[in-house]
Amino acid sequence: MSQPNTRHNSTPGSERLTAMLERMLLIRRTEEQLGADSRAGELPGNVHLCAGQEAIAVGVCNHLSDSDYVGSTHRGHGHFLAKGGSVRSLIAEVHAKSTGACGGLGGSMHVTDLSKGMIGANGIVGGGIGLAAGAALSAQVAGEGQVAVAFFGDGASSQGILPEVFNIAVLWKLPLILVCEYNGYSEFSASSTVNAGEIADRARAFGIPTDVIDGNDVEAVWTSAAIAIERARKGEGPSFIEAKTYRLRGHLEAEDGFLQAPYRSEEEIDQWRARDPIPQLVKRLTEMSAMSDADFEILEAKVAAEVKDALQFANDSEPPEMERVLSSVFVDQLP
Amino acid sequence: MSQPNTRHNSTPGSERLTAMLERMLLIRRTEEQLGADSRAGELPGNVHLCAGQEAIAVGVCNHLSDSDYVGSTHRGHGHFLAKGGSVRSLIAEVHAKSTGACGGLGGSMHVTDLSKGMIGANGIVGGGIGLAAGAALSAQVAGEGQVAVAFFGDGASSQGILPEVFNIAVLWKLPLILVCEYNGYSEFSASSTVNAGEIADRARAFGIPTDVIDGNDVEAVWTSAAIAIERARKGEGPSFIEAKTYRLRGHLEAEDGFLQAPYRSEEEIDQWRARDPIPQLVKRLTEMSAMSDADFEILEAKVAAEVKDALQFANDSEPPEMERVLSSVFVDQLP
Amino acid sequence: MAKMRLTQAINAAYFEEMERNERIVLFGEDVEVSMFGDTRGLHAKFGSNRIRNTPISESAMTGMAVGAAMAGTPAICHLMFSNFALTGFDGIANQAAKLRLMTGGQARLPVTFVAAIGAGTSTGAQHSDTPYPMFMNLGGINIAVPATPADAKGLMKSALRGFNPTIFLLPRVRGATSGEVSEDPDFLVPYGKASVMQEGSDITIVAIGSCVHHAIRAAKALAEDGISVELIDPRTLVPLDTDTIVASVRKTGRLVVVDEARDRCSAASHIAAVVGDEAFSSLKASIKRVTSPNIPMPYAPALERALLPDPDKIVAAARLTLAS
Amino acid sequence: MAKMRLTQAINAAYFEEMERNERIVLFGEDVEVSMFGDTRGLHAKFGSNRIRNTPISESAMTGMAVGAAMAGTPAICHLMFSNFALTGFDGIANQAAKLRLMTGGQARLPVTFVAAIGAGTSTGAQHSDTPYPMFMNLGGINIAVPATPADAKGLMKSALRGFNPTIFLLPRVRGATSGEVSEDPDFLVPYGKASVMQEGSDITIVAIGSCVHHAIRAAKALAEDGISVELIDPRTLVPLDTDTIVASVRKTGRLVVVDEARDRCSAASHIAAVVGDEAFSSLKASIKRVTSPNIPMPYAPALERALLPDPDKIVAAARLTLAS
Ligand SMILES: Cc1ncc(C[n+]2csc(CCOP(=O)(O)OP(=O)(O)O)c2C)c(N)n1
Ligand SMILES: Cc1ncc(C[n+]2csc(CCOP(=O)(O)OP(=O)(O)O)c2C)c(N)n1
Ligand SMILES: [Mg+2]
Ligand SMILES: [Mg+2]
Repeated sequence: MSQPNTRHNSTPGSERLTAMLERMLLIRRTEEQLGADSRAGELPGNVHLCAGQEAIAVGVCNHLSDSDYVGSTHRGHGHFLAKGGSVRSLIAEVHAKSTGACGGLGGSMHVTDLSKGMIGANGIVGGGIGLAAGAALSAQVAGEGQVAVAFFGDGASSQGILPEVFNIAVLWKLPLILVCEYNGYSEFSASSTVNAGEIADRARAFGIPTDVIDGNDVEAVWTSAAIAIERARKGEGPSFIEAKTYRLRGHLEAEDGFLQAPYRSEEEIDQWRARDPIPQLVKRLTEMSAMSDADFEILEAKVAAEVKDALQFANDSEPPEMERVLSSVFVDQLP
Repeated sequence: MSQPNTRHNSTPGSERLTAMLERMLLIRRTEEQLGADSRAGELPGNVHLCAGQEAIAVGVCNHLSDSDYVGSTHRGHGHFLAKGGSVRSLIAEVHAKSTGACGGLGGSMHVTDLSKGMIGANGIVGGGIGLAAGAALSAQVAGEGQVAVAFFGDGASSQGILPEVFNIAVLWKLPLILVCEYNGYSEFSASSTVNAGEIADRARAFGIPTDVIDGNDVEAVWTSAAIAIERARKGEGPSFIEAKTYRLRGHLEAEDGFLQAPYRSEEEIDQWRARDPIPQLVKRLTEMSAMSDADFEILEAKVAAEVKDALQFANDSEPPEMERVLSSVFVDQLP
Repeated sequence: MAKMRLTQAINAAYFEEMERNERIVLFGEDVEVSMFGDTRGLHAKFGSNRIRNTPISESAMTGMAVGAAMAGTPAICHLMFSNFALTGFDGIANQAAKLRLMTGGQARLPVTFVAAIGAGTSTGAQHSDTPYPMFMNLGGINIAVPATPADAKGLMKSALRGFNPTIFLLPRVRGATSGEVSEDPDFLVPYGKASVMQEGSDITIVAIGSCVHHAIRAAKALAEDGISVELIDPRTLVPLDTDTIVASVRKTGRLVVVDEARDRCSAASHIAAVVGDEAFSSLKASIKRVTSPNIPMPYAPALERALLPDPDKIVAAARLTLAS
Repeated sequence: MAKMRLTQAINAAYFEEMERNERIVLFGEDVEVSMFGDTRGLHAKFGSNRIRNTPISESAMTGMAVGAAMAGTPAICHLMFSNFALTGFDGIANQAAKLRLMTGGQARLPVTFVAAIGAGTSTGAQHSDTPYPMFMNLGGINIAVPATPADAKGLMKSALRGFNPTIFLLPRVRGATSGEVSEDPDFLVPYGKASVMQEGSDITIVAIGSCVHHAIRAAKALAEDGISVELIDPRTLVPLDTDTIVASVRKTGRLVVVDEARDRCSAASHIAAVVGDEAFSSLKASIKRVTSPNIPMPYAPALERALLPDPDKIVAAARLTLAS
């Protein structure tokens, strides 16, 4: 059908890997903070954490600059930070503060930083796919080699907008990279119960170059993304990456409040814990002699300080004023 | 990926072929009448004719009984008649008469006869796919071996609801036959400009048994449908048939009123005229010595009389009363 | 009678009606787990043929529910949050609301779409809408917005016994409201019959869904000042029992309509328009609407609270009306 | 000034603005052929990069238009018939209308959705809707419903120069209306400013879209009886210039609102509610709505005609109002 990605020769190298580790760790620790805040009842809304899936966001976004676009999901903290959004603005946003990325008007499901090309987390499953495809169209018309990435889940893959976008992206050769974060679940349903066949085959049917990879291996993600993004920048059209992964936390932090029974076995979770992308990457860097225990401790401390600072920043910030709401509906016009 | 249909051994046989010829002819002549009425300004709305595509509707519906379901398109006259709807009720409907299939409230794009399992033409491209899938669900729950057929165009294949239904139909093993009437055009756009890849591949990606056939050959349609319908009745799930065909008329009869230039070459139309399913079938029957010129003339005369009668019936009928409108919105309740 | 929460009442209605009519099916995303609790236990009882988790495919879900209904299988299509009804809107707006008319009355459409409405828990703009005004404008589709467990049960049971397409909306923040509910298996609440929750003579307050509870508190506050409130909950917005409302306003001469929907083309606007026309000569003051402003809902809780109707706003509107 | 039809005026607006701003793109099903004529000639002039036929994929189309706009590319998304906007509603209802607020004001959304509205040519229930009330209730999205070629051009040009999401609705049966249109490249019509088409003192008639033409004829008929009509076309429904309408009713004391949308939660209802509140003490009679009934549109032409607003119904409503 379509040609599979031929493995890219270039690999990220230890310096880049270390930088990616830092970003992944930043995502993890930030979300741990938010998870704790959520359980402590300190957050107004729900949070969907991406713990365990950080390698995908970071491995892909490492290739992007601020002028490239990322469309995200309800589980968007990782994409936000990977795309260069600041921890302060993320934590402040989820804490509903005026200094948050969206001034406290969006919340966890809507974290956005247009100055970084992060066009937003989205509360509608599948919503970000259409937006990212539109950003790819914009990039194509602008003609400056920008690309757009759509992150979406395996559950989202059953939304009709995805094949609609497959079709248009091929017809128009859009600079679009479609990244399916296959974490095996759509809310509380195992993917196999809501997805027939292989998702990658659906992309292949439209003639989209497709790669199915280990999403917990940041090098694999980085290399696959390198090929796809290069293709997009050269005007050769869309690519599809299916990254197998797992979310180590619940669908949302509040789920224990309404679940009658667990939907995942402890065994399964343990298996995936053993494949946590962060320790895996640390191990790899250690093997490469690019990181010592001491180095890692320094990194951890740096990240911890950053998160602590951001939390302090959020706590010190004011909630948004009504003024802000009214001026955030229309440009130069009252609602 | 998925197993292609293995060719069915059984063939329709000359008696059945003759019956199918009669139905095809009835569709053709009925639509010719409606086309003429449209051009003469005698119809209130637009008509989309299926001339050239009759073999698909007839070849598929020949296997169905009144308790099976058919969901159709904006181009639904053929499906309506093939499913056993009466010419009188069709012509009266399109002429907006109270005796029409829908009492003159639906019109050409909505011809429906639930007593025949024809759940309706549909003005929303893709709309009939969801409805037919729902009918298949109903059939499955009823457990009496009914099946549902969704007819839709190549243009409709780019609607997201189709892959959504592919997925659900496989997961639930619905008794659903998805029939793509690939006539090469979506309105005025050549299919290749609005469809990437092969449509059948999209169904295959979900694991749906798929058959790509000559839709102008009623025997081929009949045989392919036999296999698919048997599979559905046995509880083995959905099938996909892509029937290549061509519409010999415009997208809608009124199109010359707004087209600035032709979108199909005369040559192309001529080529397909030479493959008109009706003369092809006549030829086949003649070769089988199952039909003489005289037989055909008798058939033509019979069909002509039926159309004439139906037109007379429509002309003699009254337009609907407002009463009917108000009682046709809710059951036992005012709007 | 049994005391139960609104979601439990809906759950009881599902159980009773699915037992009564073996053809009814229910499907939706994760209805087995049941995030809201209304579908809890159904799968264990009725099995995988009648209770089905679906993929995230709202377009197919709404279309299929309608198709199943047309083919004689009453279908409950659970859409979780009402915003997702907009994601799969074709099956509701272009099919369910129109098919009976388009088929000249042939189609019976025993299909019930269920979804939660309302803001108040900082779920952000895409999970907080109250879109019944949009549904009301469709024509051809019934709309239930129960405020009490009893009405929830009775309205759901009526929907499941009828042959009309229905959108059944569950006021989210009131999902935990408790109340007495009949256990009579034939306890039904009719569509198009408003509930006069309290009779009164000075002013009529019409409130919808969760706003009914705000209005009850407002009525209490007003009563302390000797103001007698007639409180009406329409319960169904299609059909809308304007007769009861108009008759009440003919008596009181004053009306406040409370509706969590955005103001523009809201249910409140429509009720005000109808009453303003039909009870014009009885009106002693202008009709006031207590609604949400014409903007998407922000996340920050203080802002969200400030934008939504509440008892104080109702009291203020009532006083304004009574002052003129 | 040049005399042109409404669709030609929109066409001229596209040409002028796409020349002026090289970033604007336009896409939709068969926009090259242009069934309505409004996009005619654009492809020849602006080429395949900026003018694109799309597959039949309304969900992707609306979503992509919003995404393109967010990324800085003003997008015109042509949806043909407004019912198809409901097929691809998520991009409009859950994205376009909400993204600016959800992003805390970051997003500029120069996206214009174009679609035809209205019945009257027997296209049946799924091609005849006038769904602007649903769009009005969304909050966060502008709505233009021009009645004249000049307004069509000016409103389209304003939409294409602005940064707000807009739904631009083309009254179908009035696509062929002719009128004088400015050729000034900077001729713009503002959003939120109603057009007082005729001043008068006895009664105010507010009419929307194609109903403006019915109202003009009704006003003429009433003038023959010495009745002086003030005729107002809001032109945009979001923002809605209620000030102009309220001021007029304060003067005339009487109001008829004419709106082809279904009555329940219509624009007419909303305007009636606002005026009934804000101009209460000036009202000499109840506000009448001339709208379509709450049902899908039937095919048979005589029925369709009977259900739609027309000059006679407006005259009758006006007389009723004037009699009380
Ligand atoms: C249109 C829509 N339907 C349903 C939901 C409810 N919902 C939120 S997340 C989710 C599951 C998404 O699964 P997947 O795409 O695999 O992402 P994951 O949560 O696994 O990251 C669902 C059904 C929604 N937000 N939007
Ligand atoms: C949702 C929706 N979008 C657009 C249209 C307008 N439209 C009517 S028919 C058609 C083309 C359909 O092409 P295809 O599915 O191939 O069927 P064919 O006309 O070739 O039989 C389009 C775009 C519609 N009716 N519904
Ligand atoms: Mg998942
Ligand atoms: Mg076609």
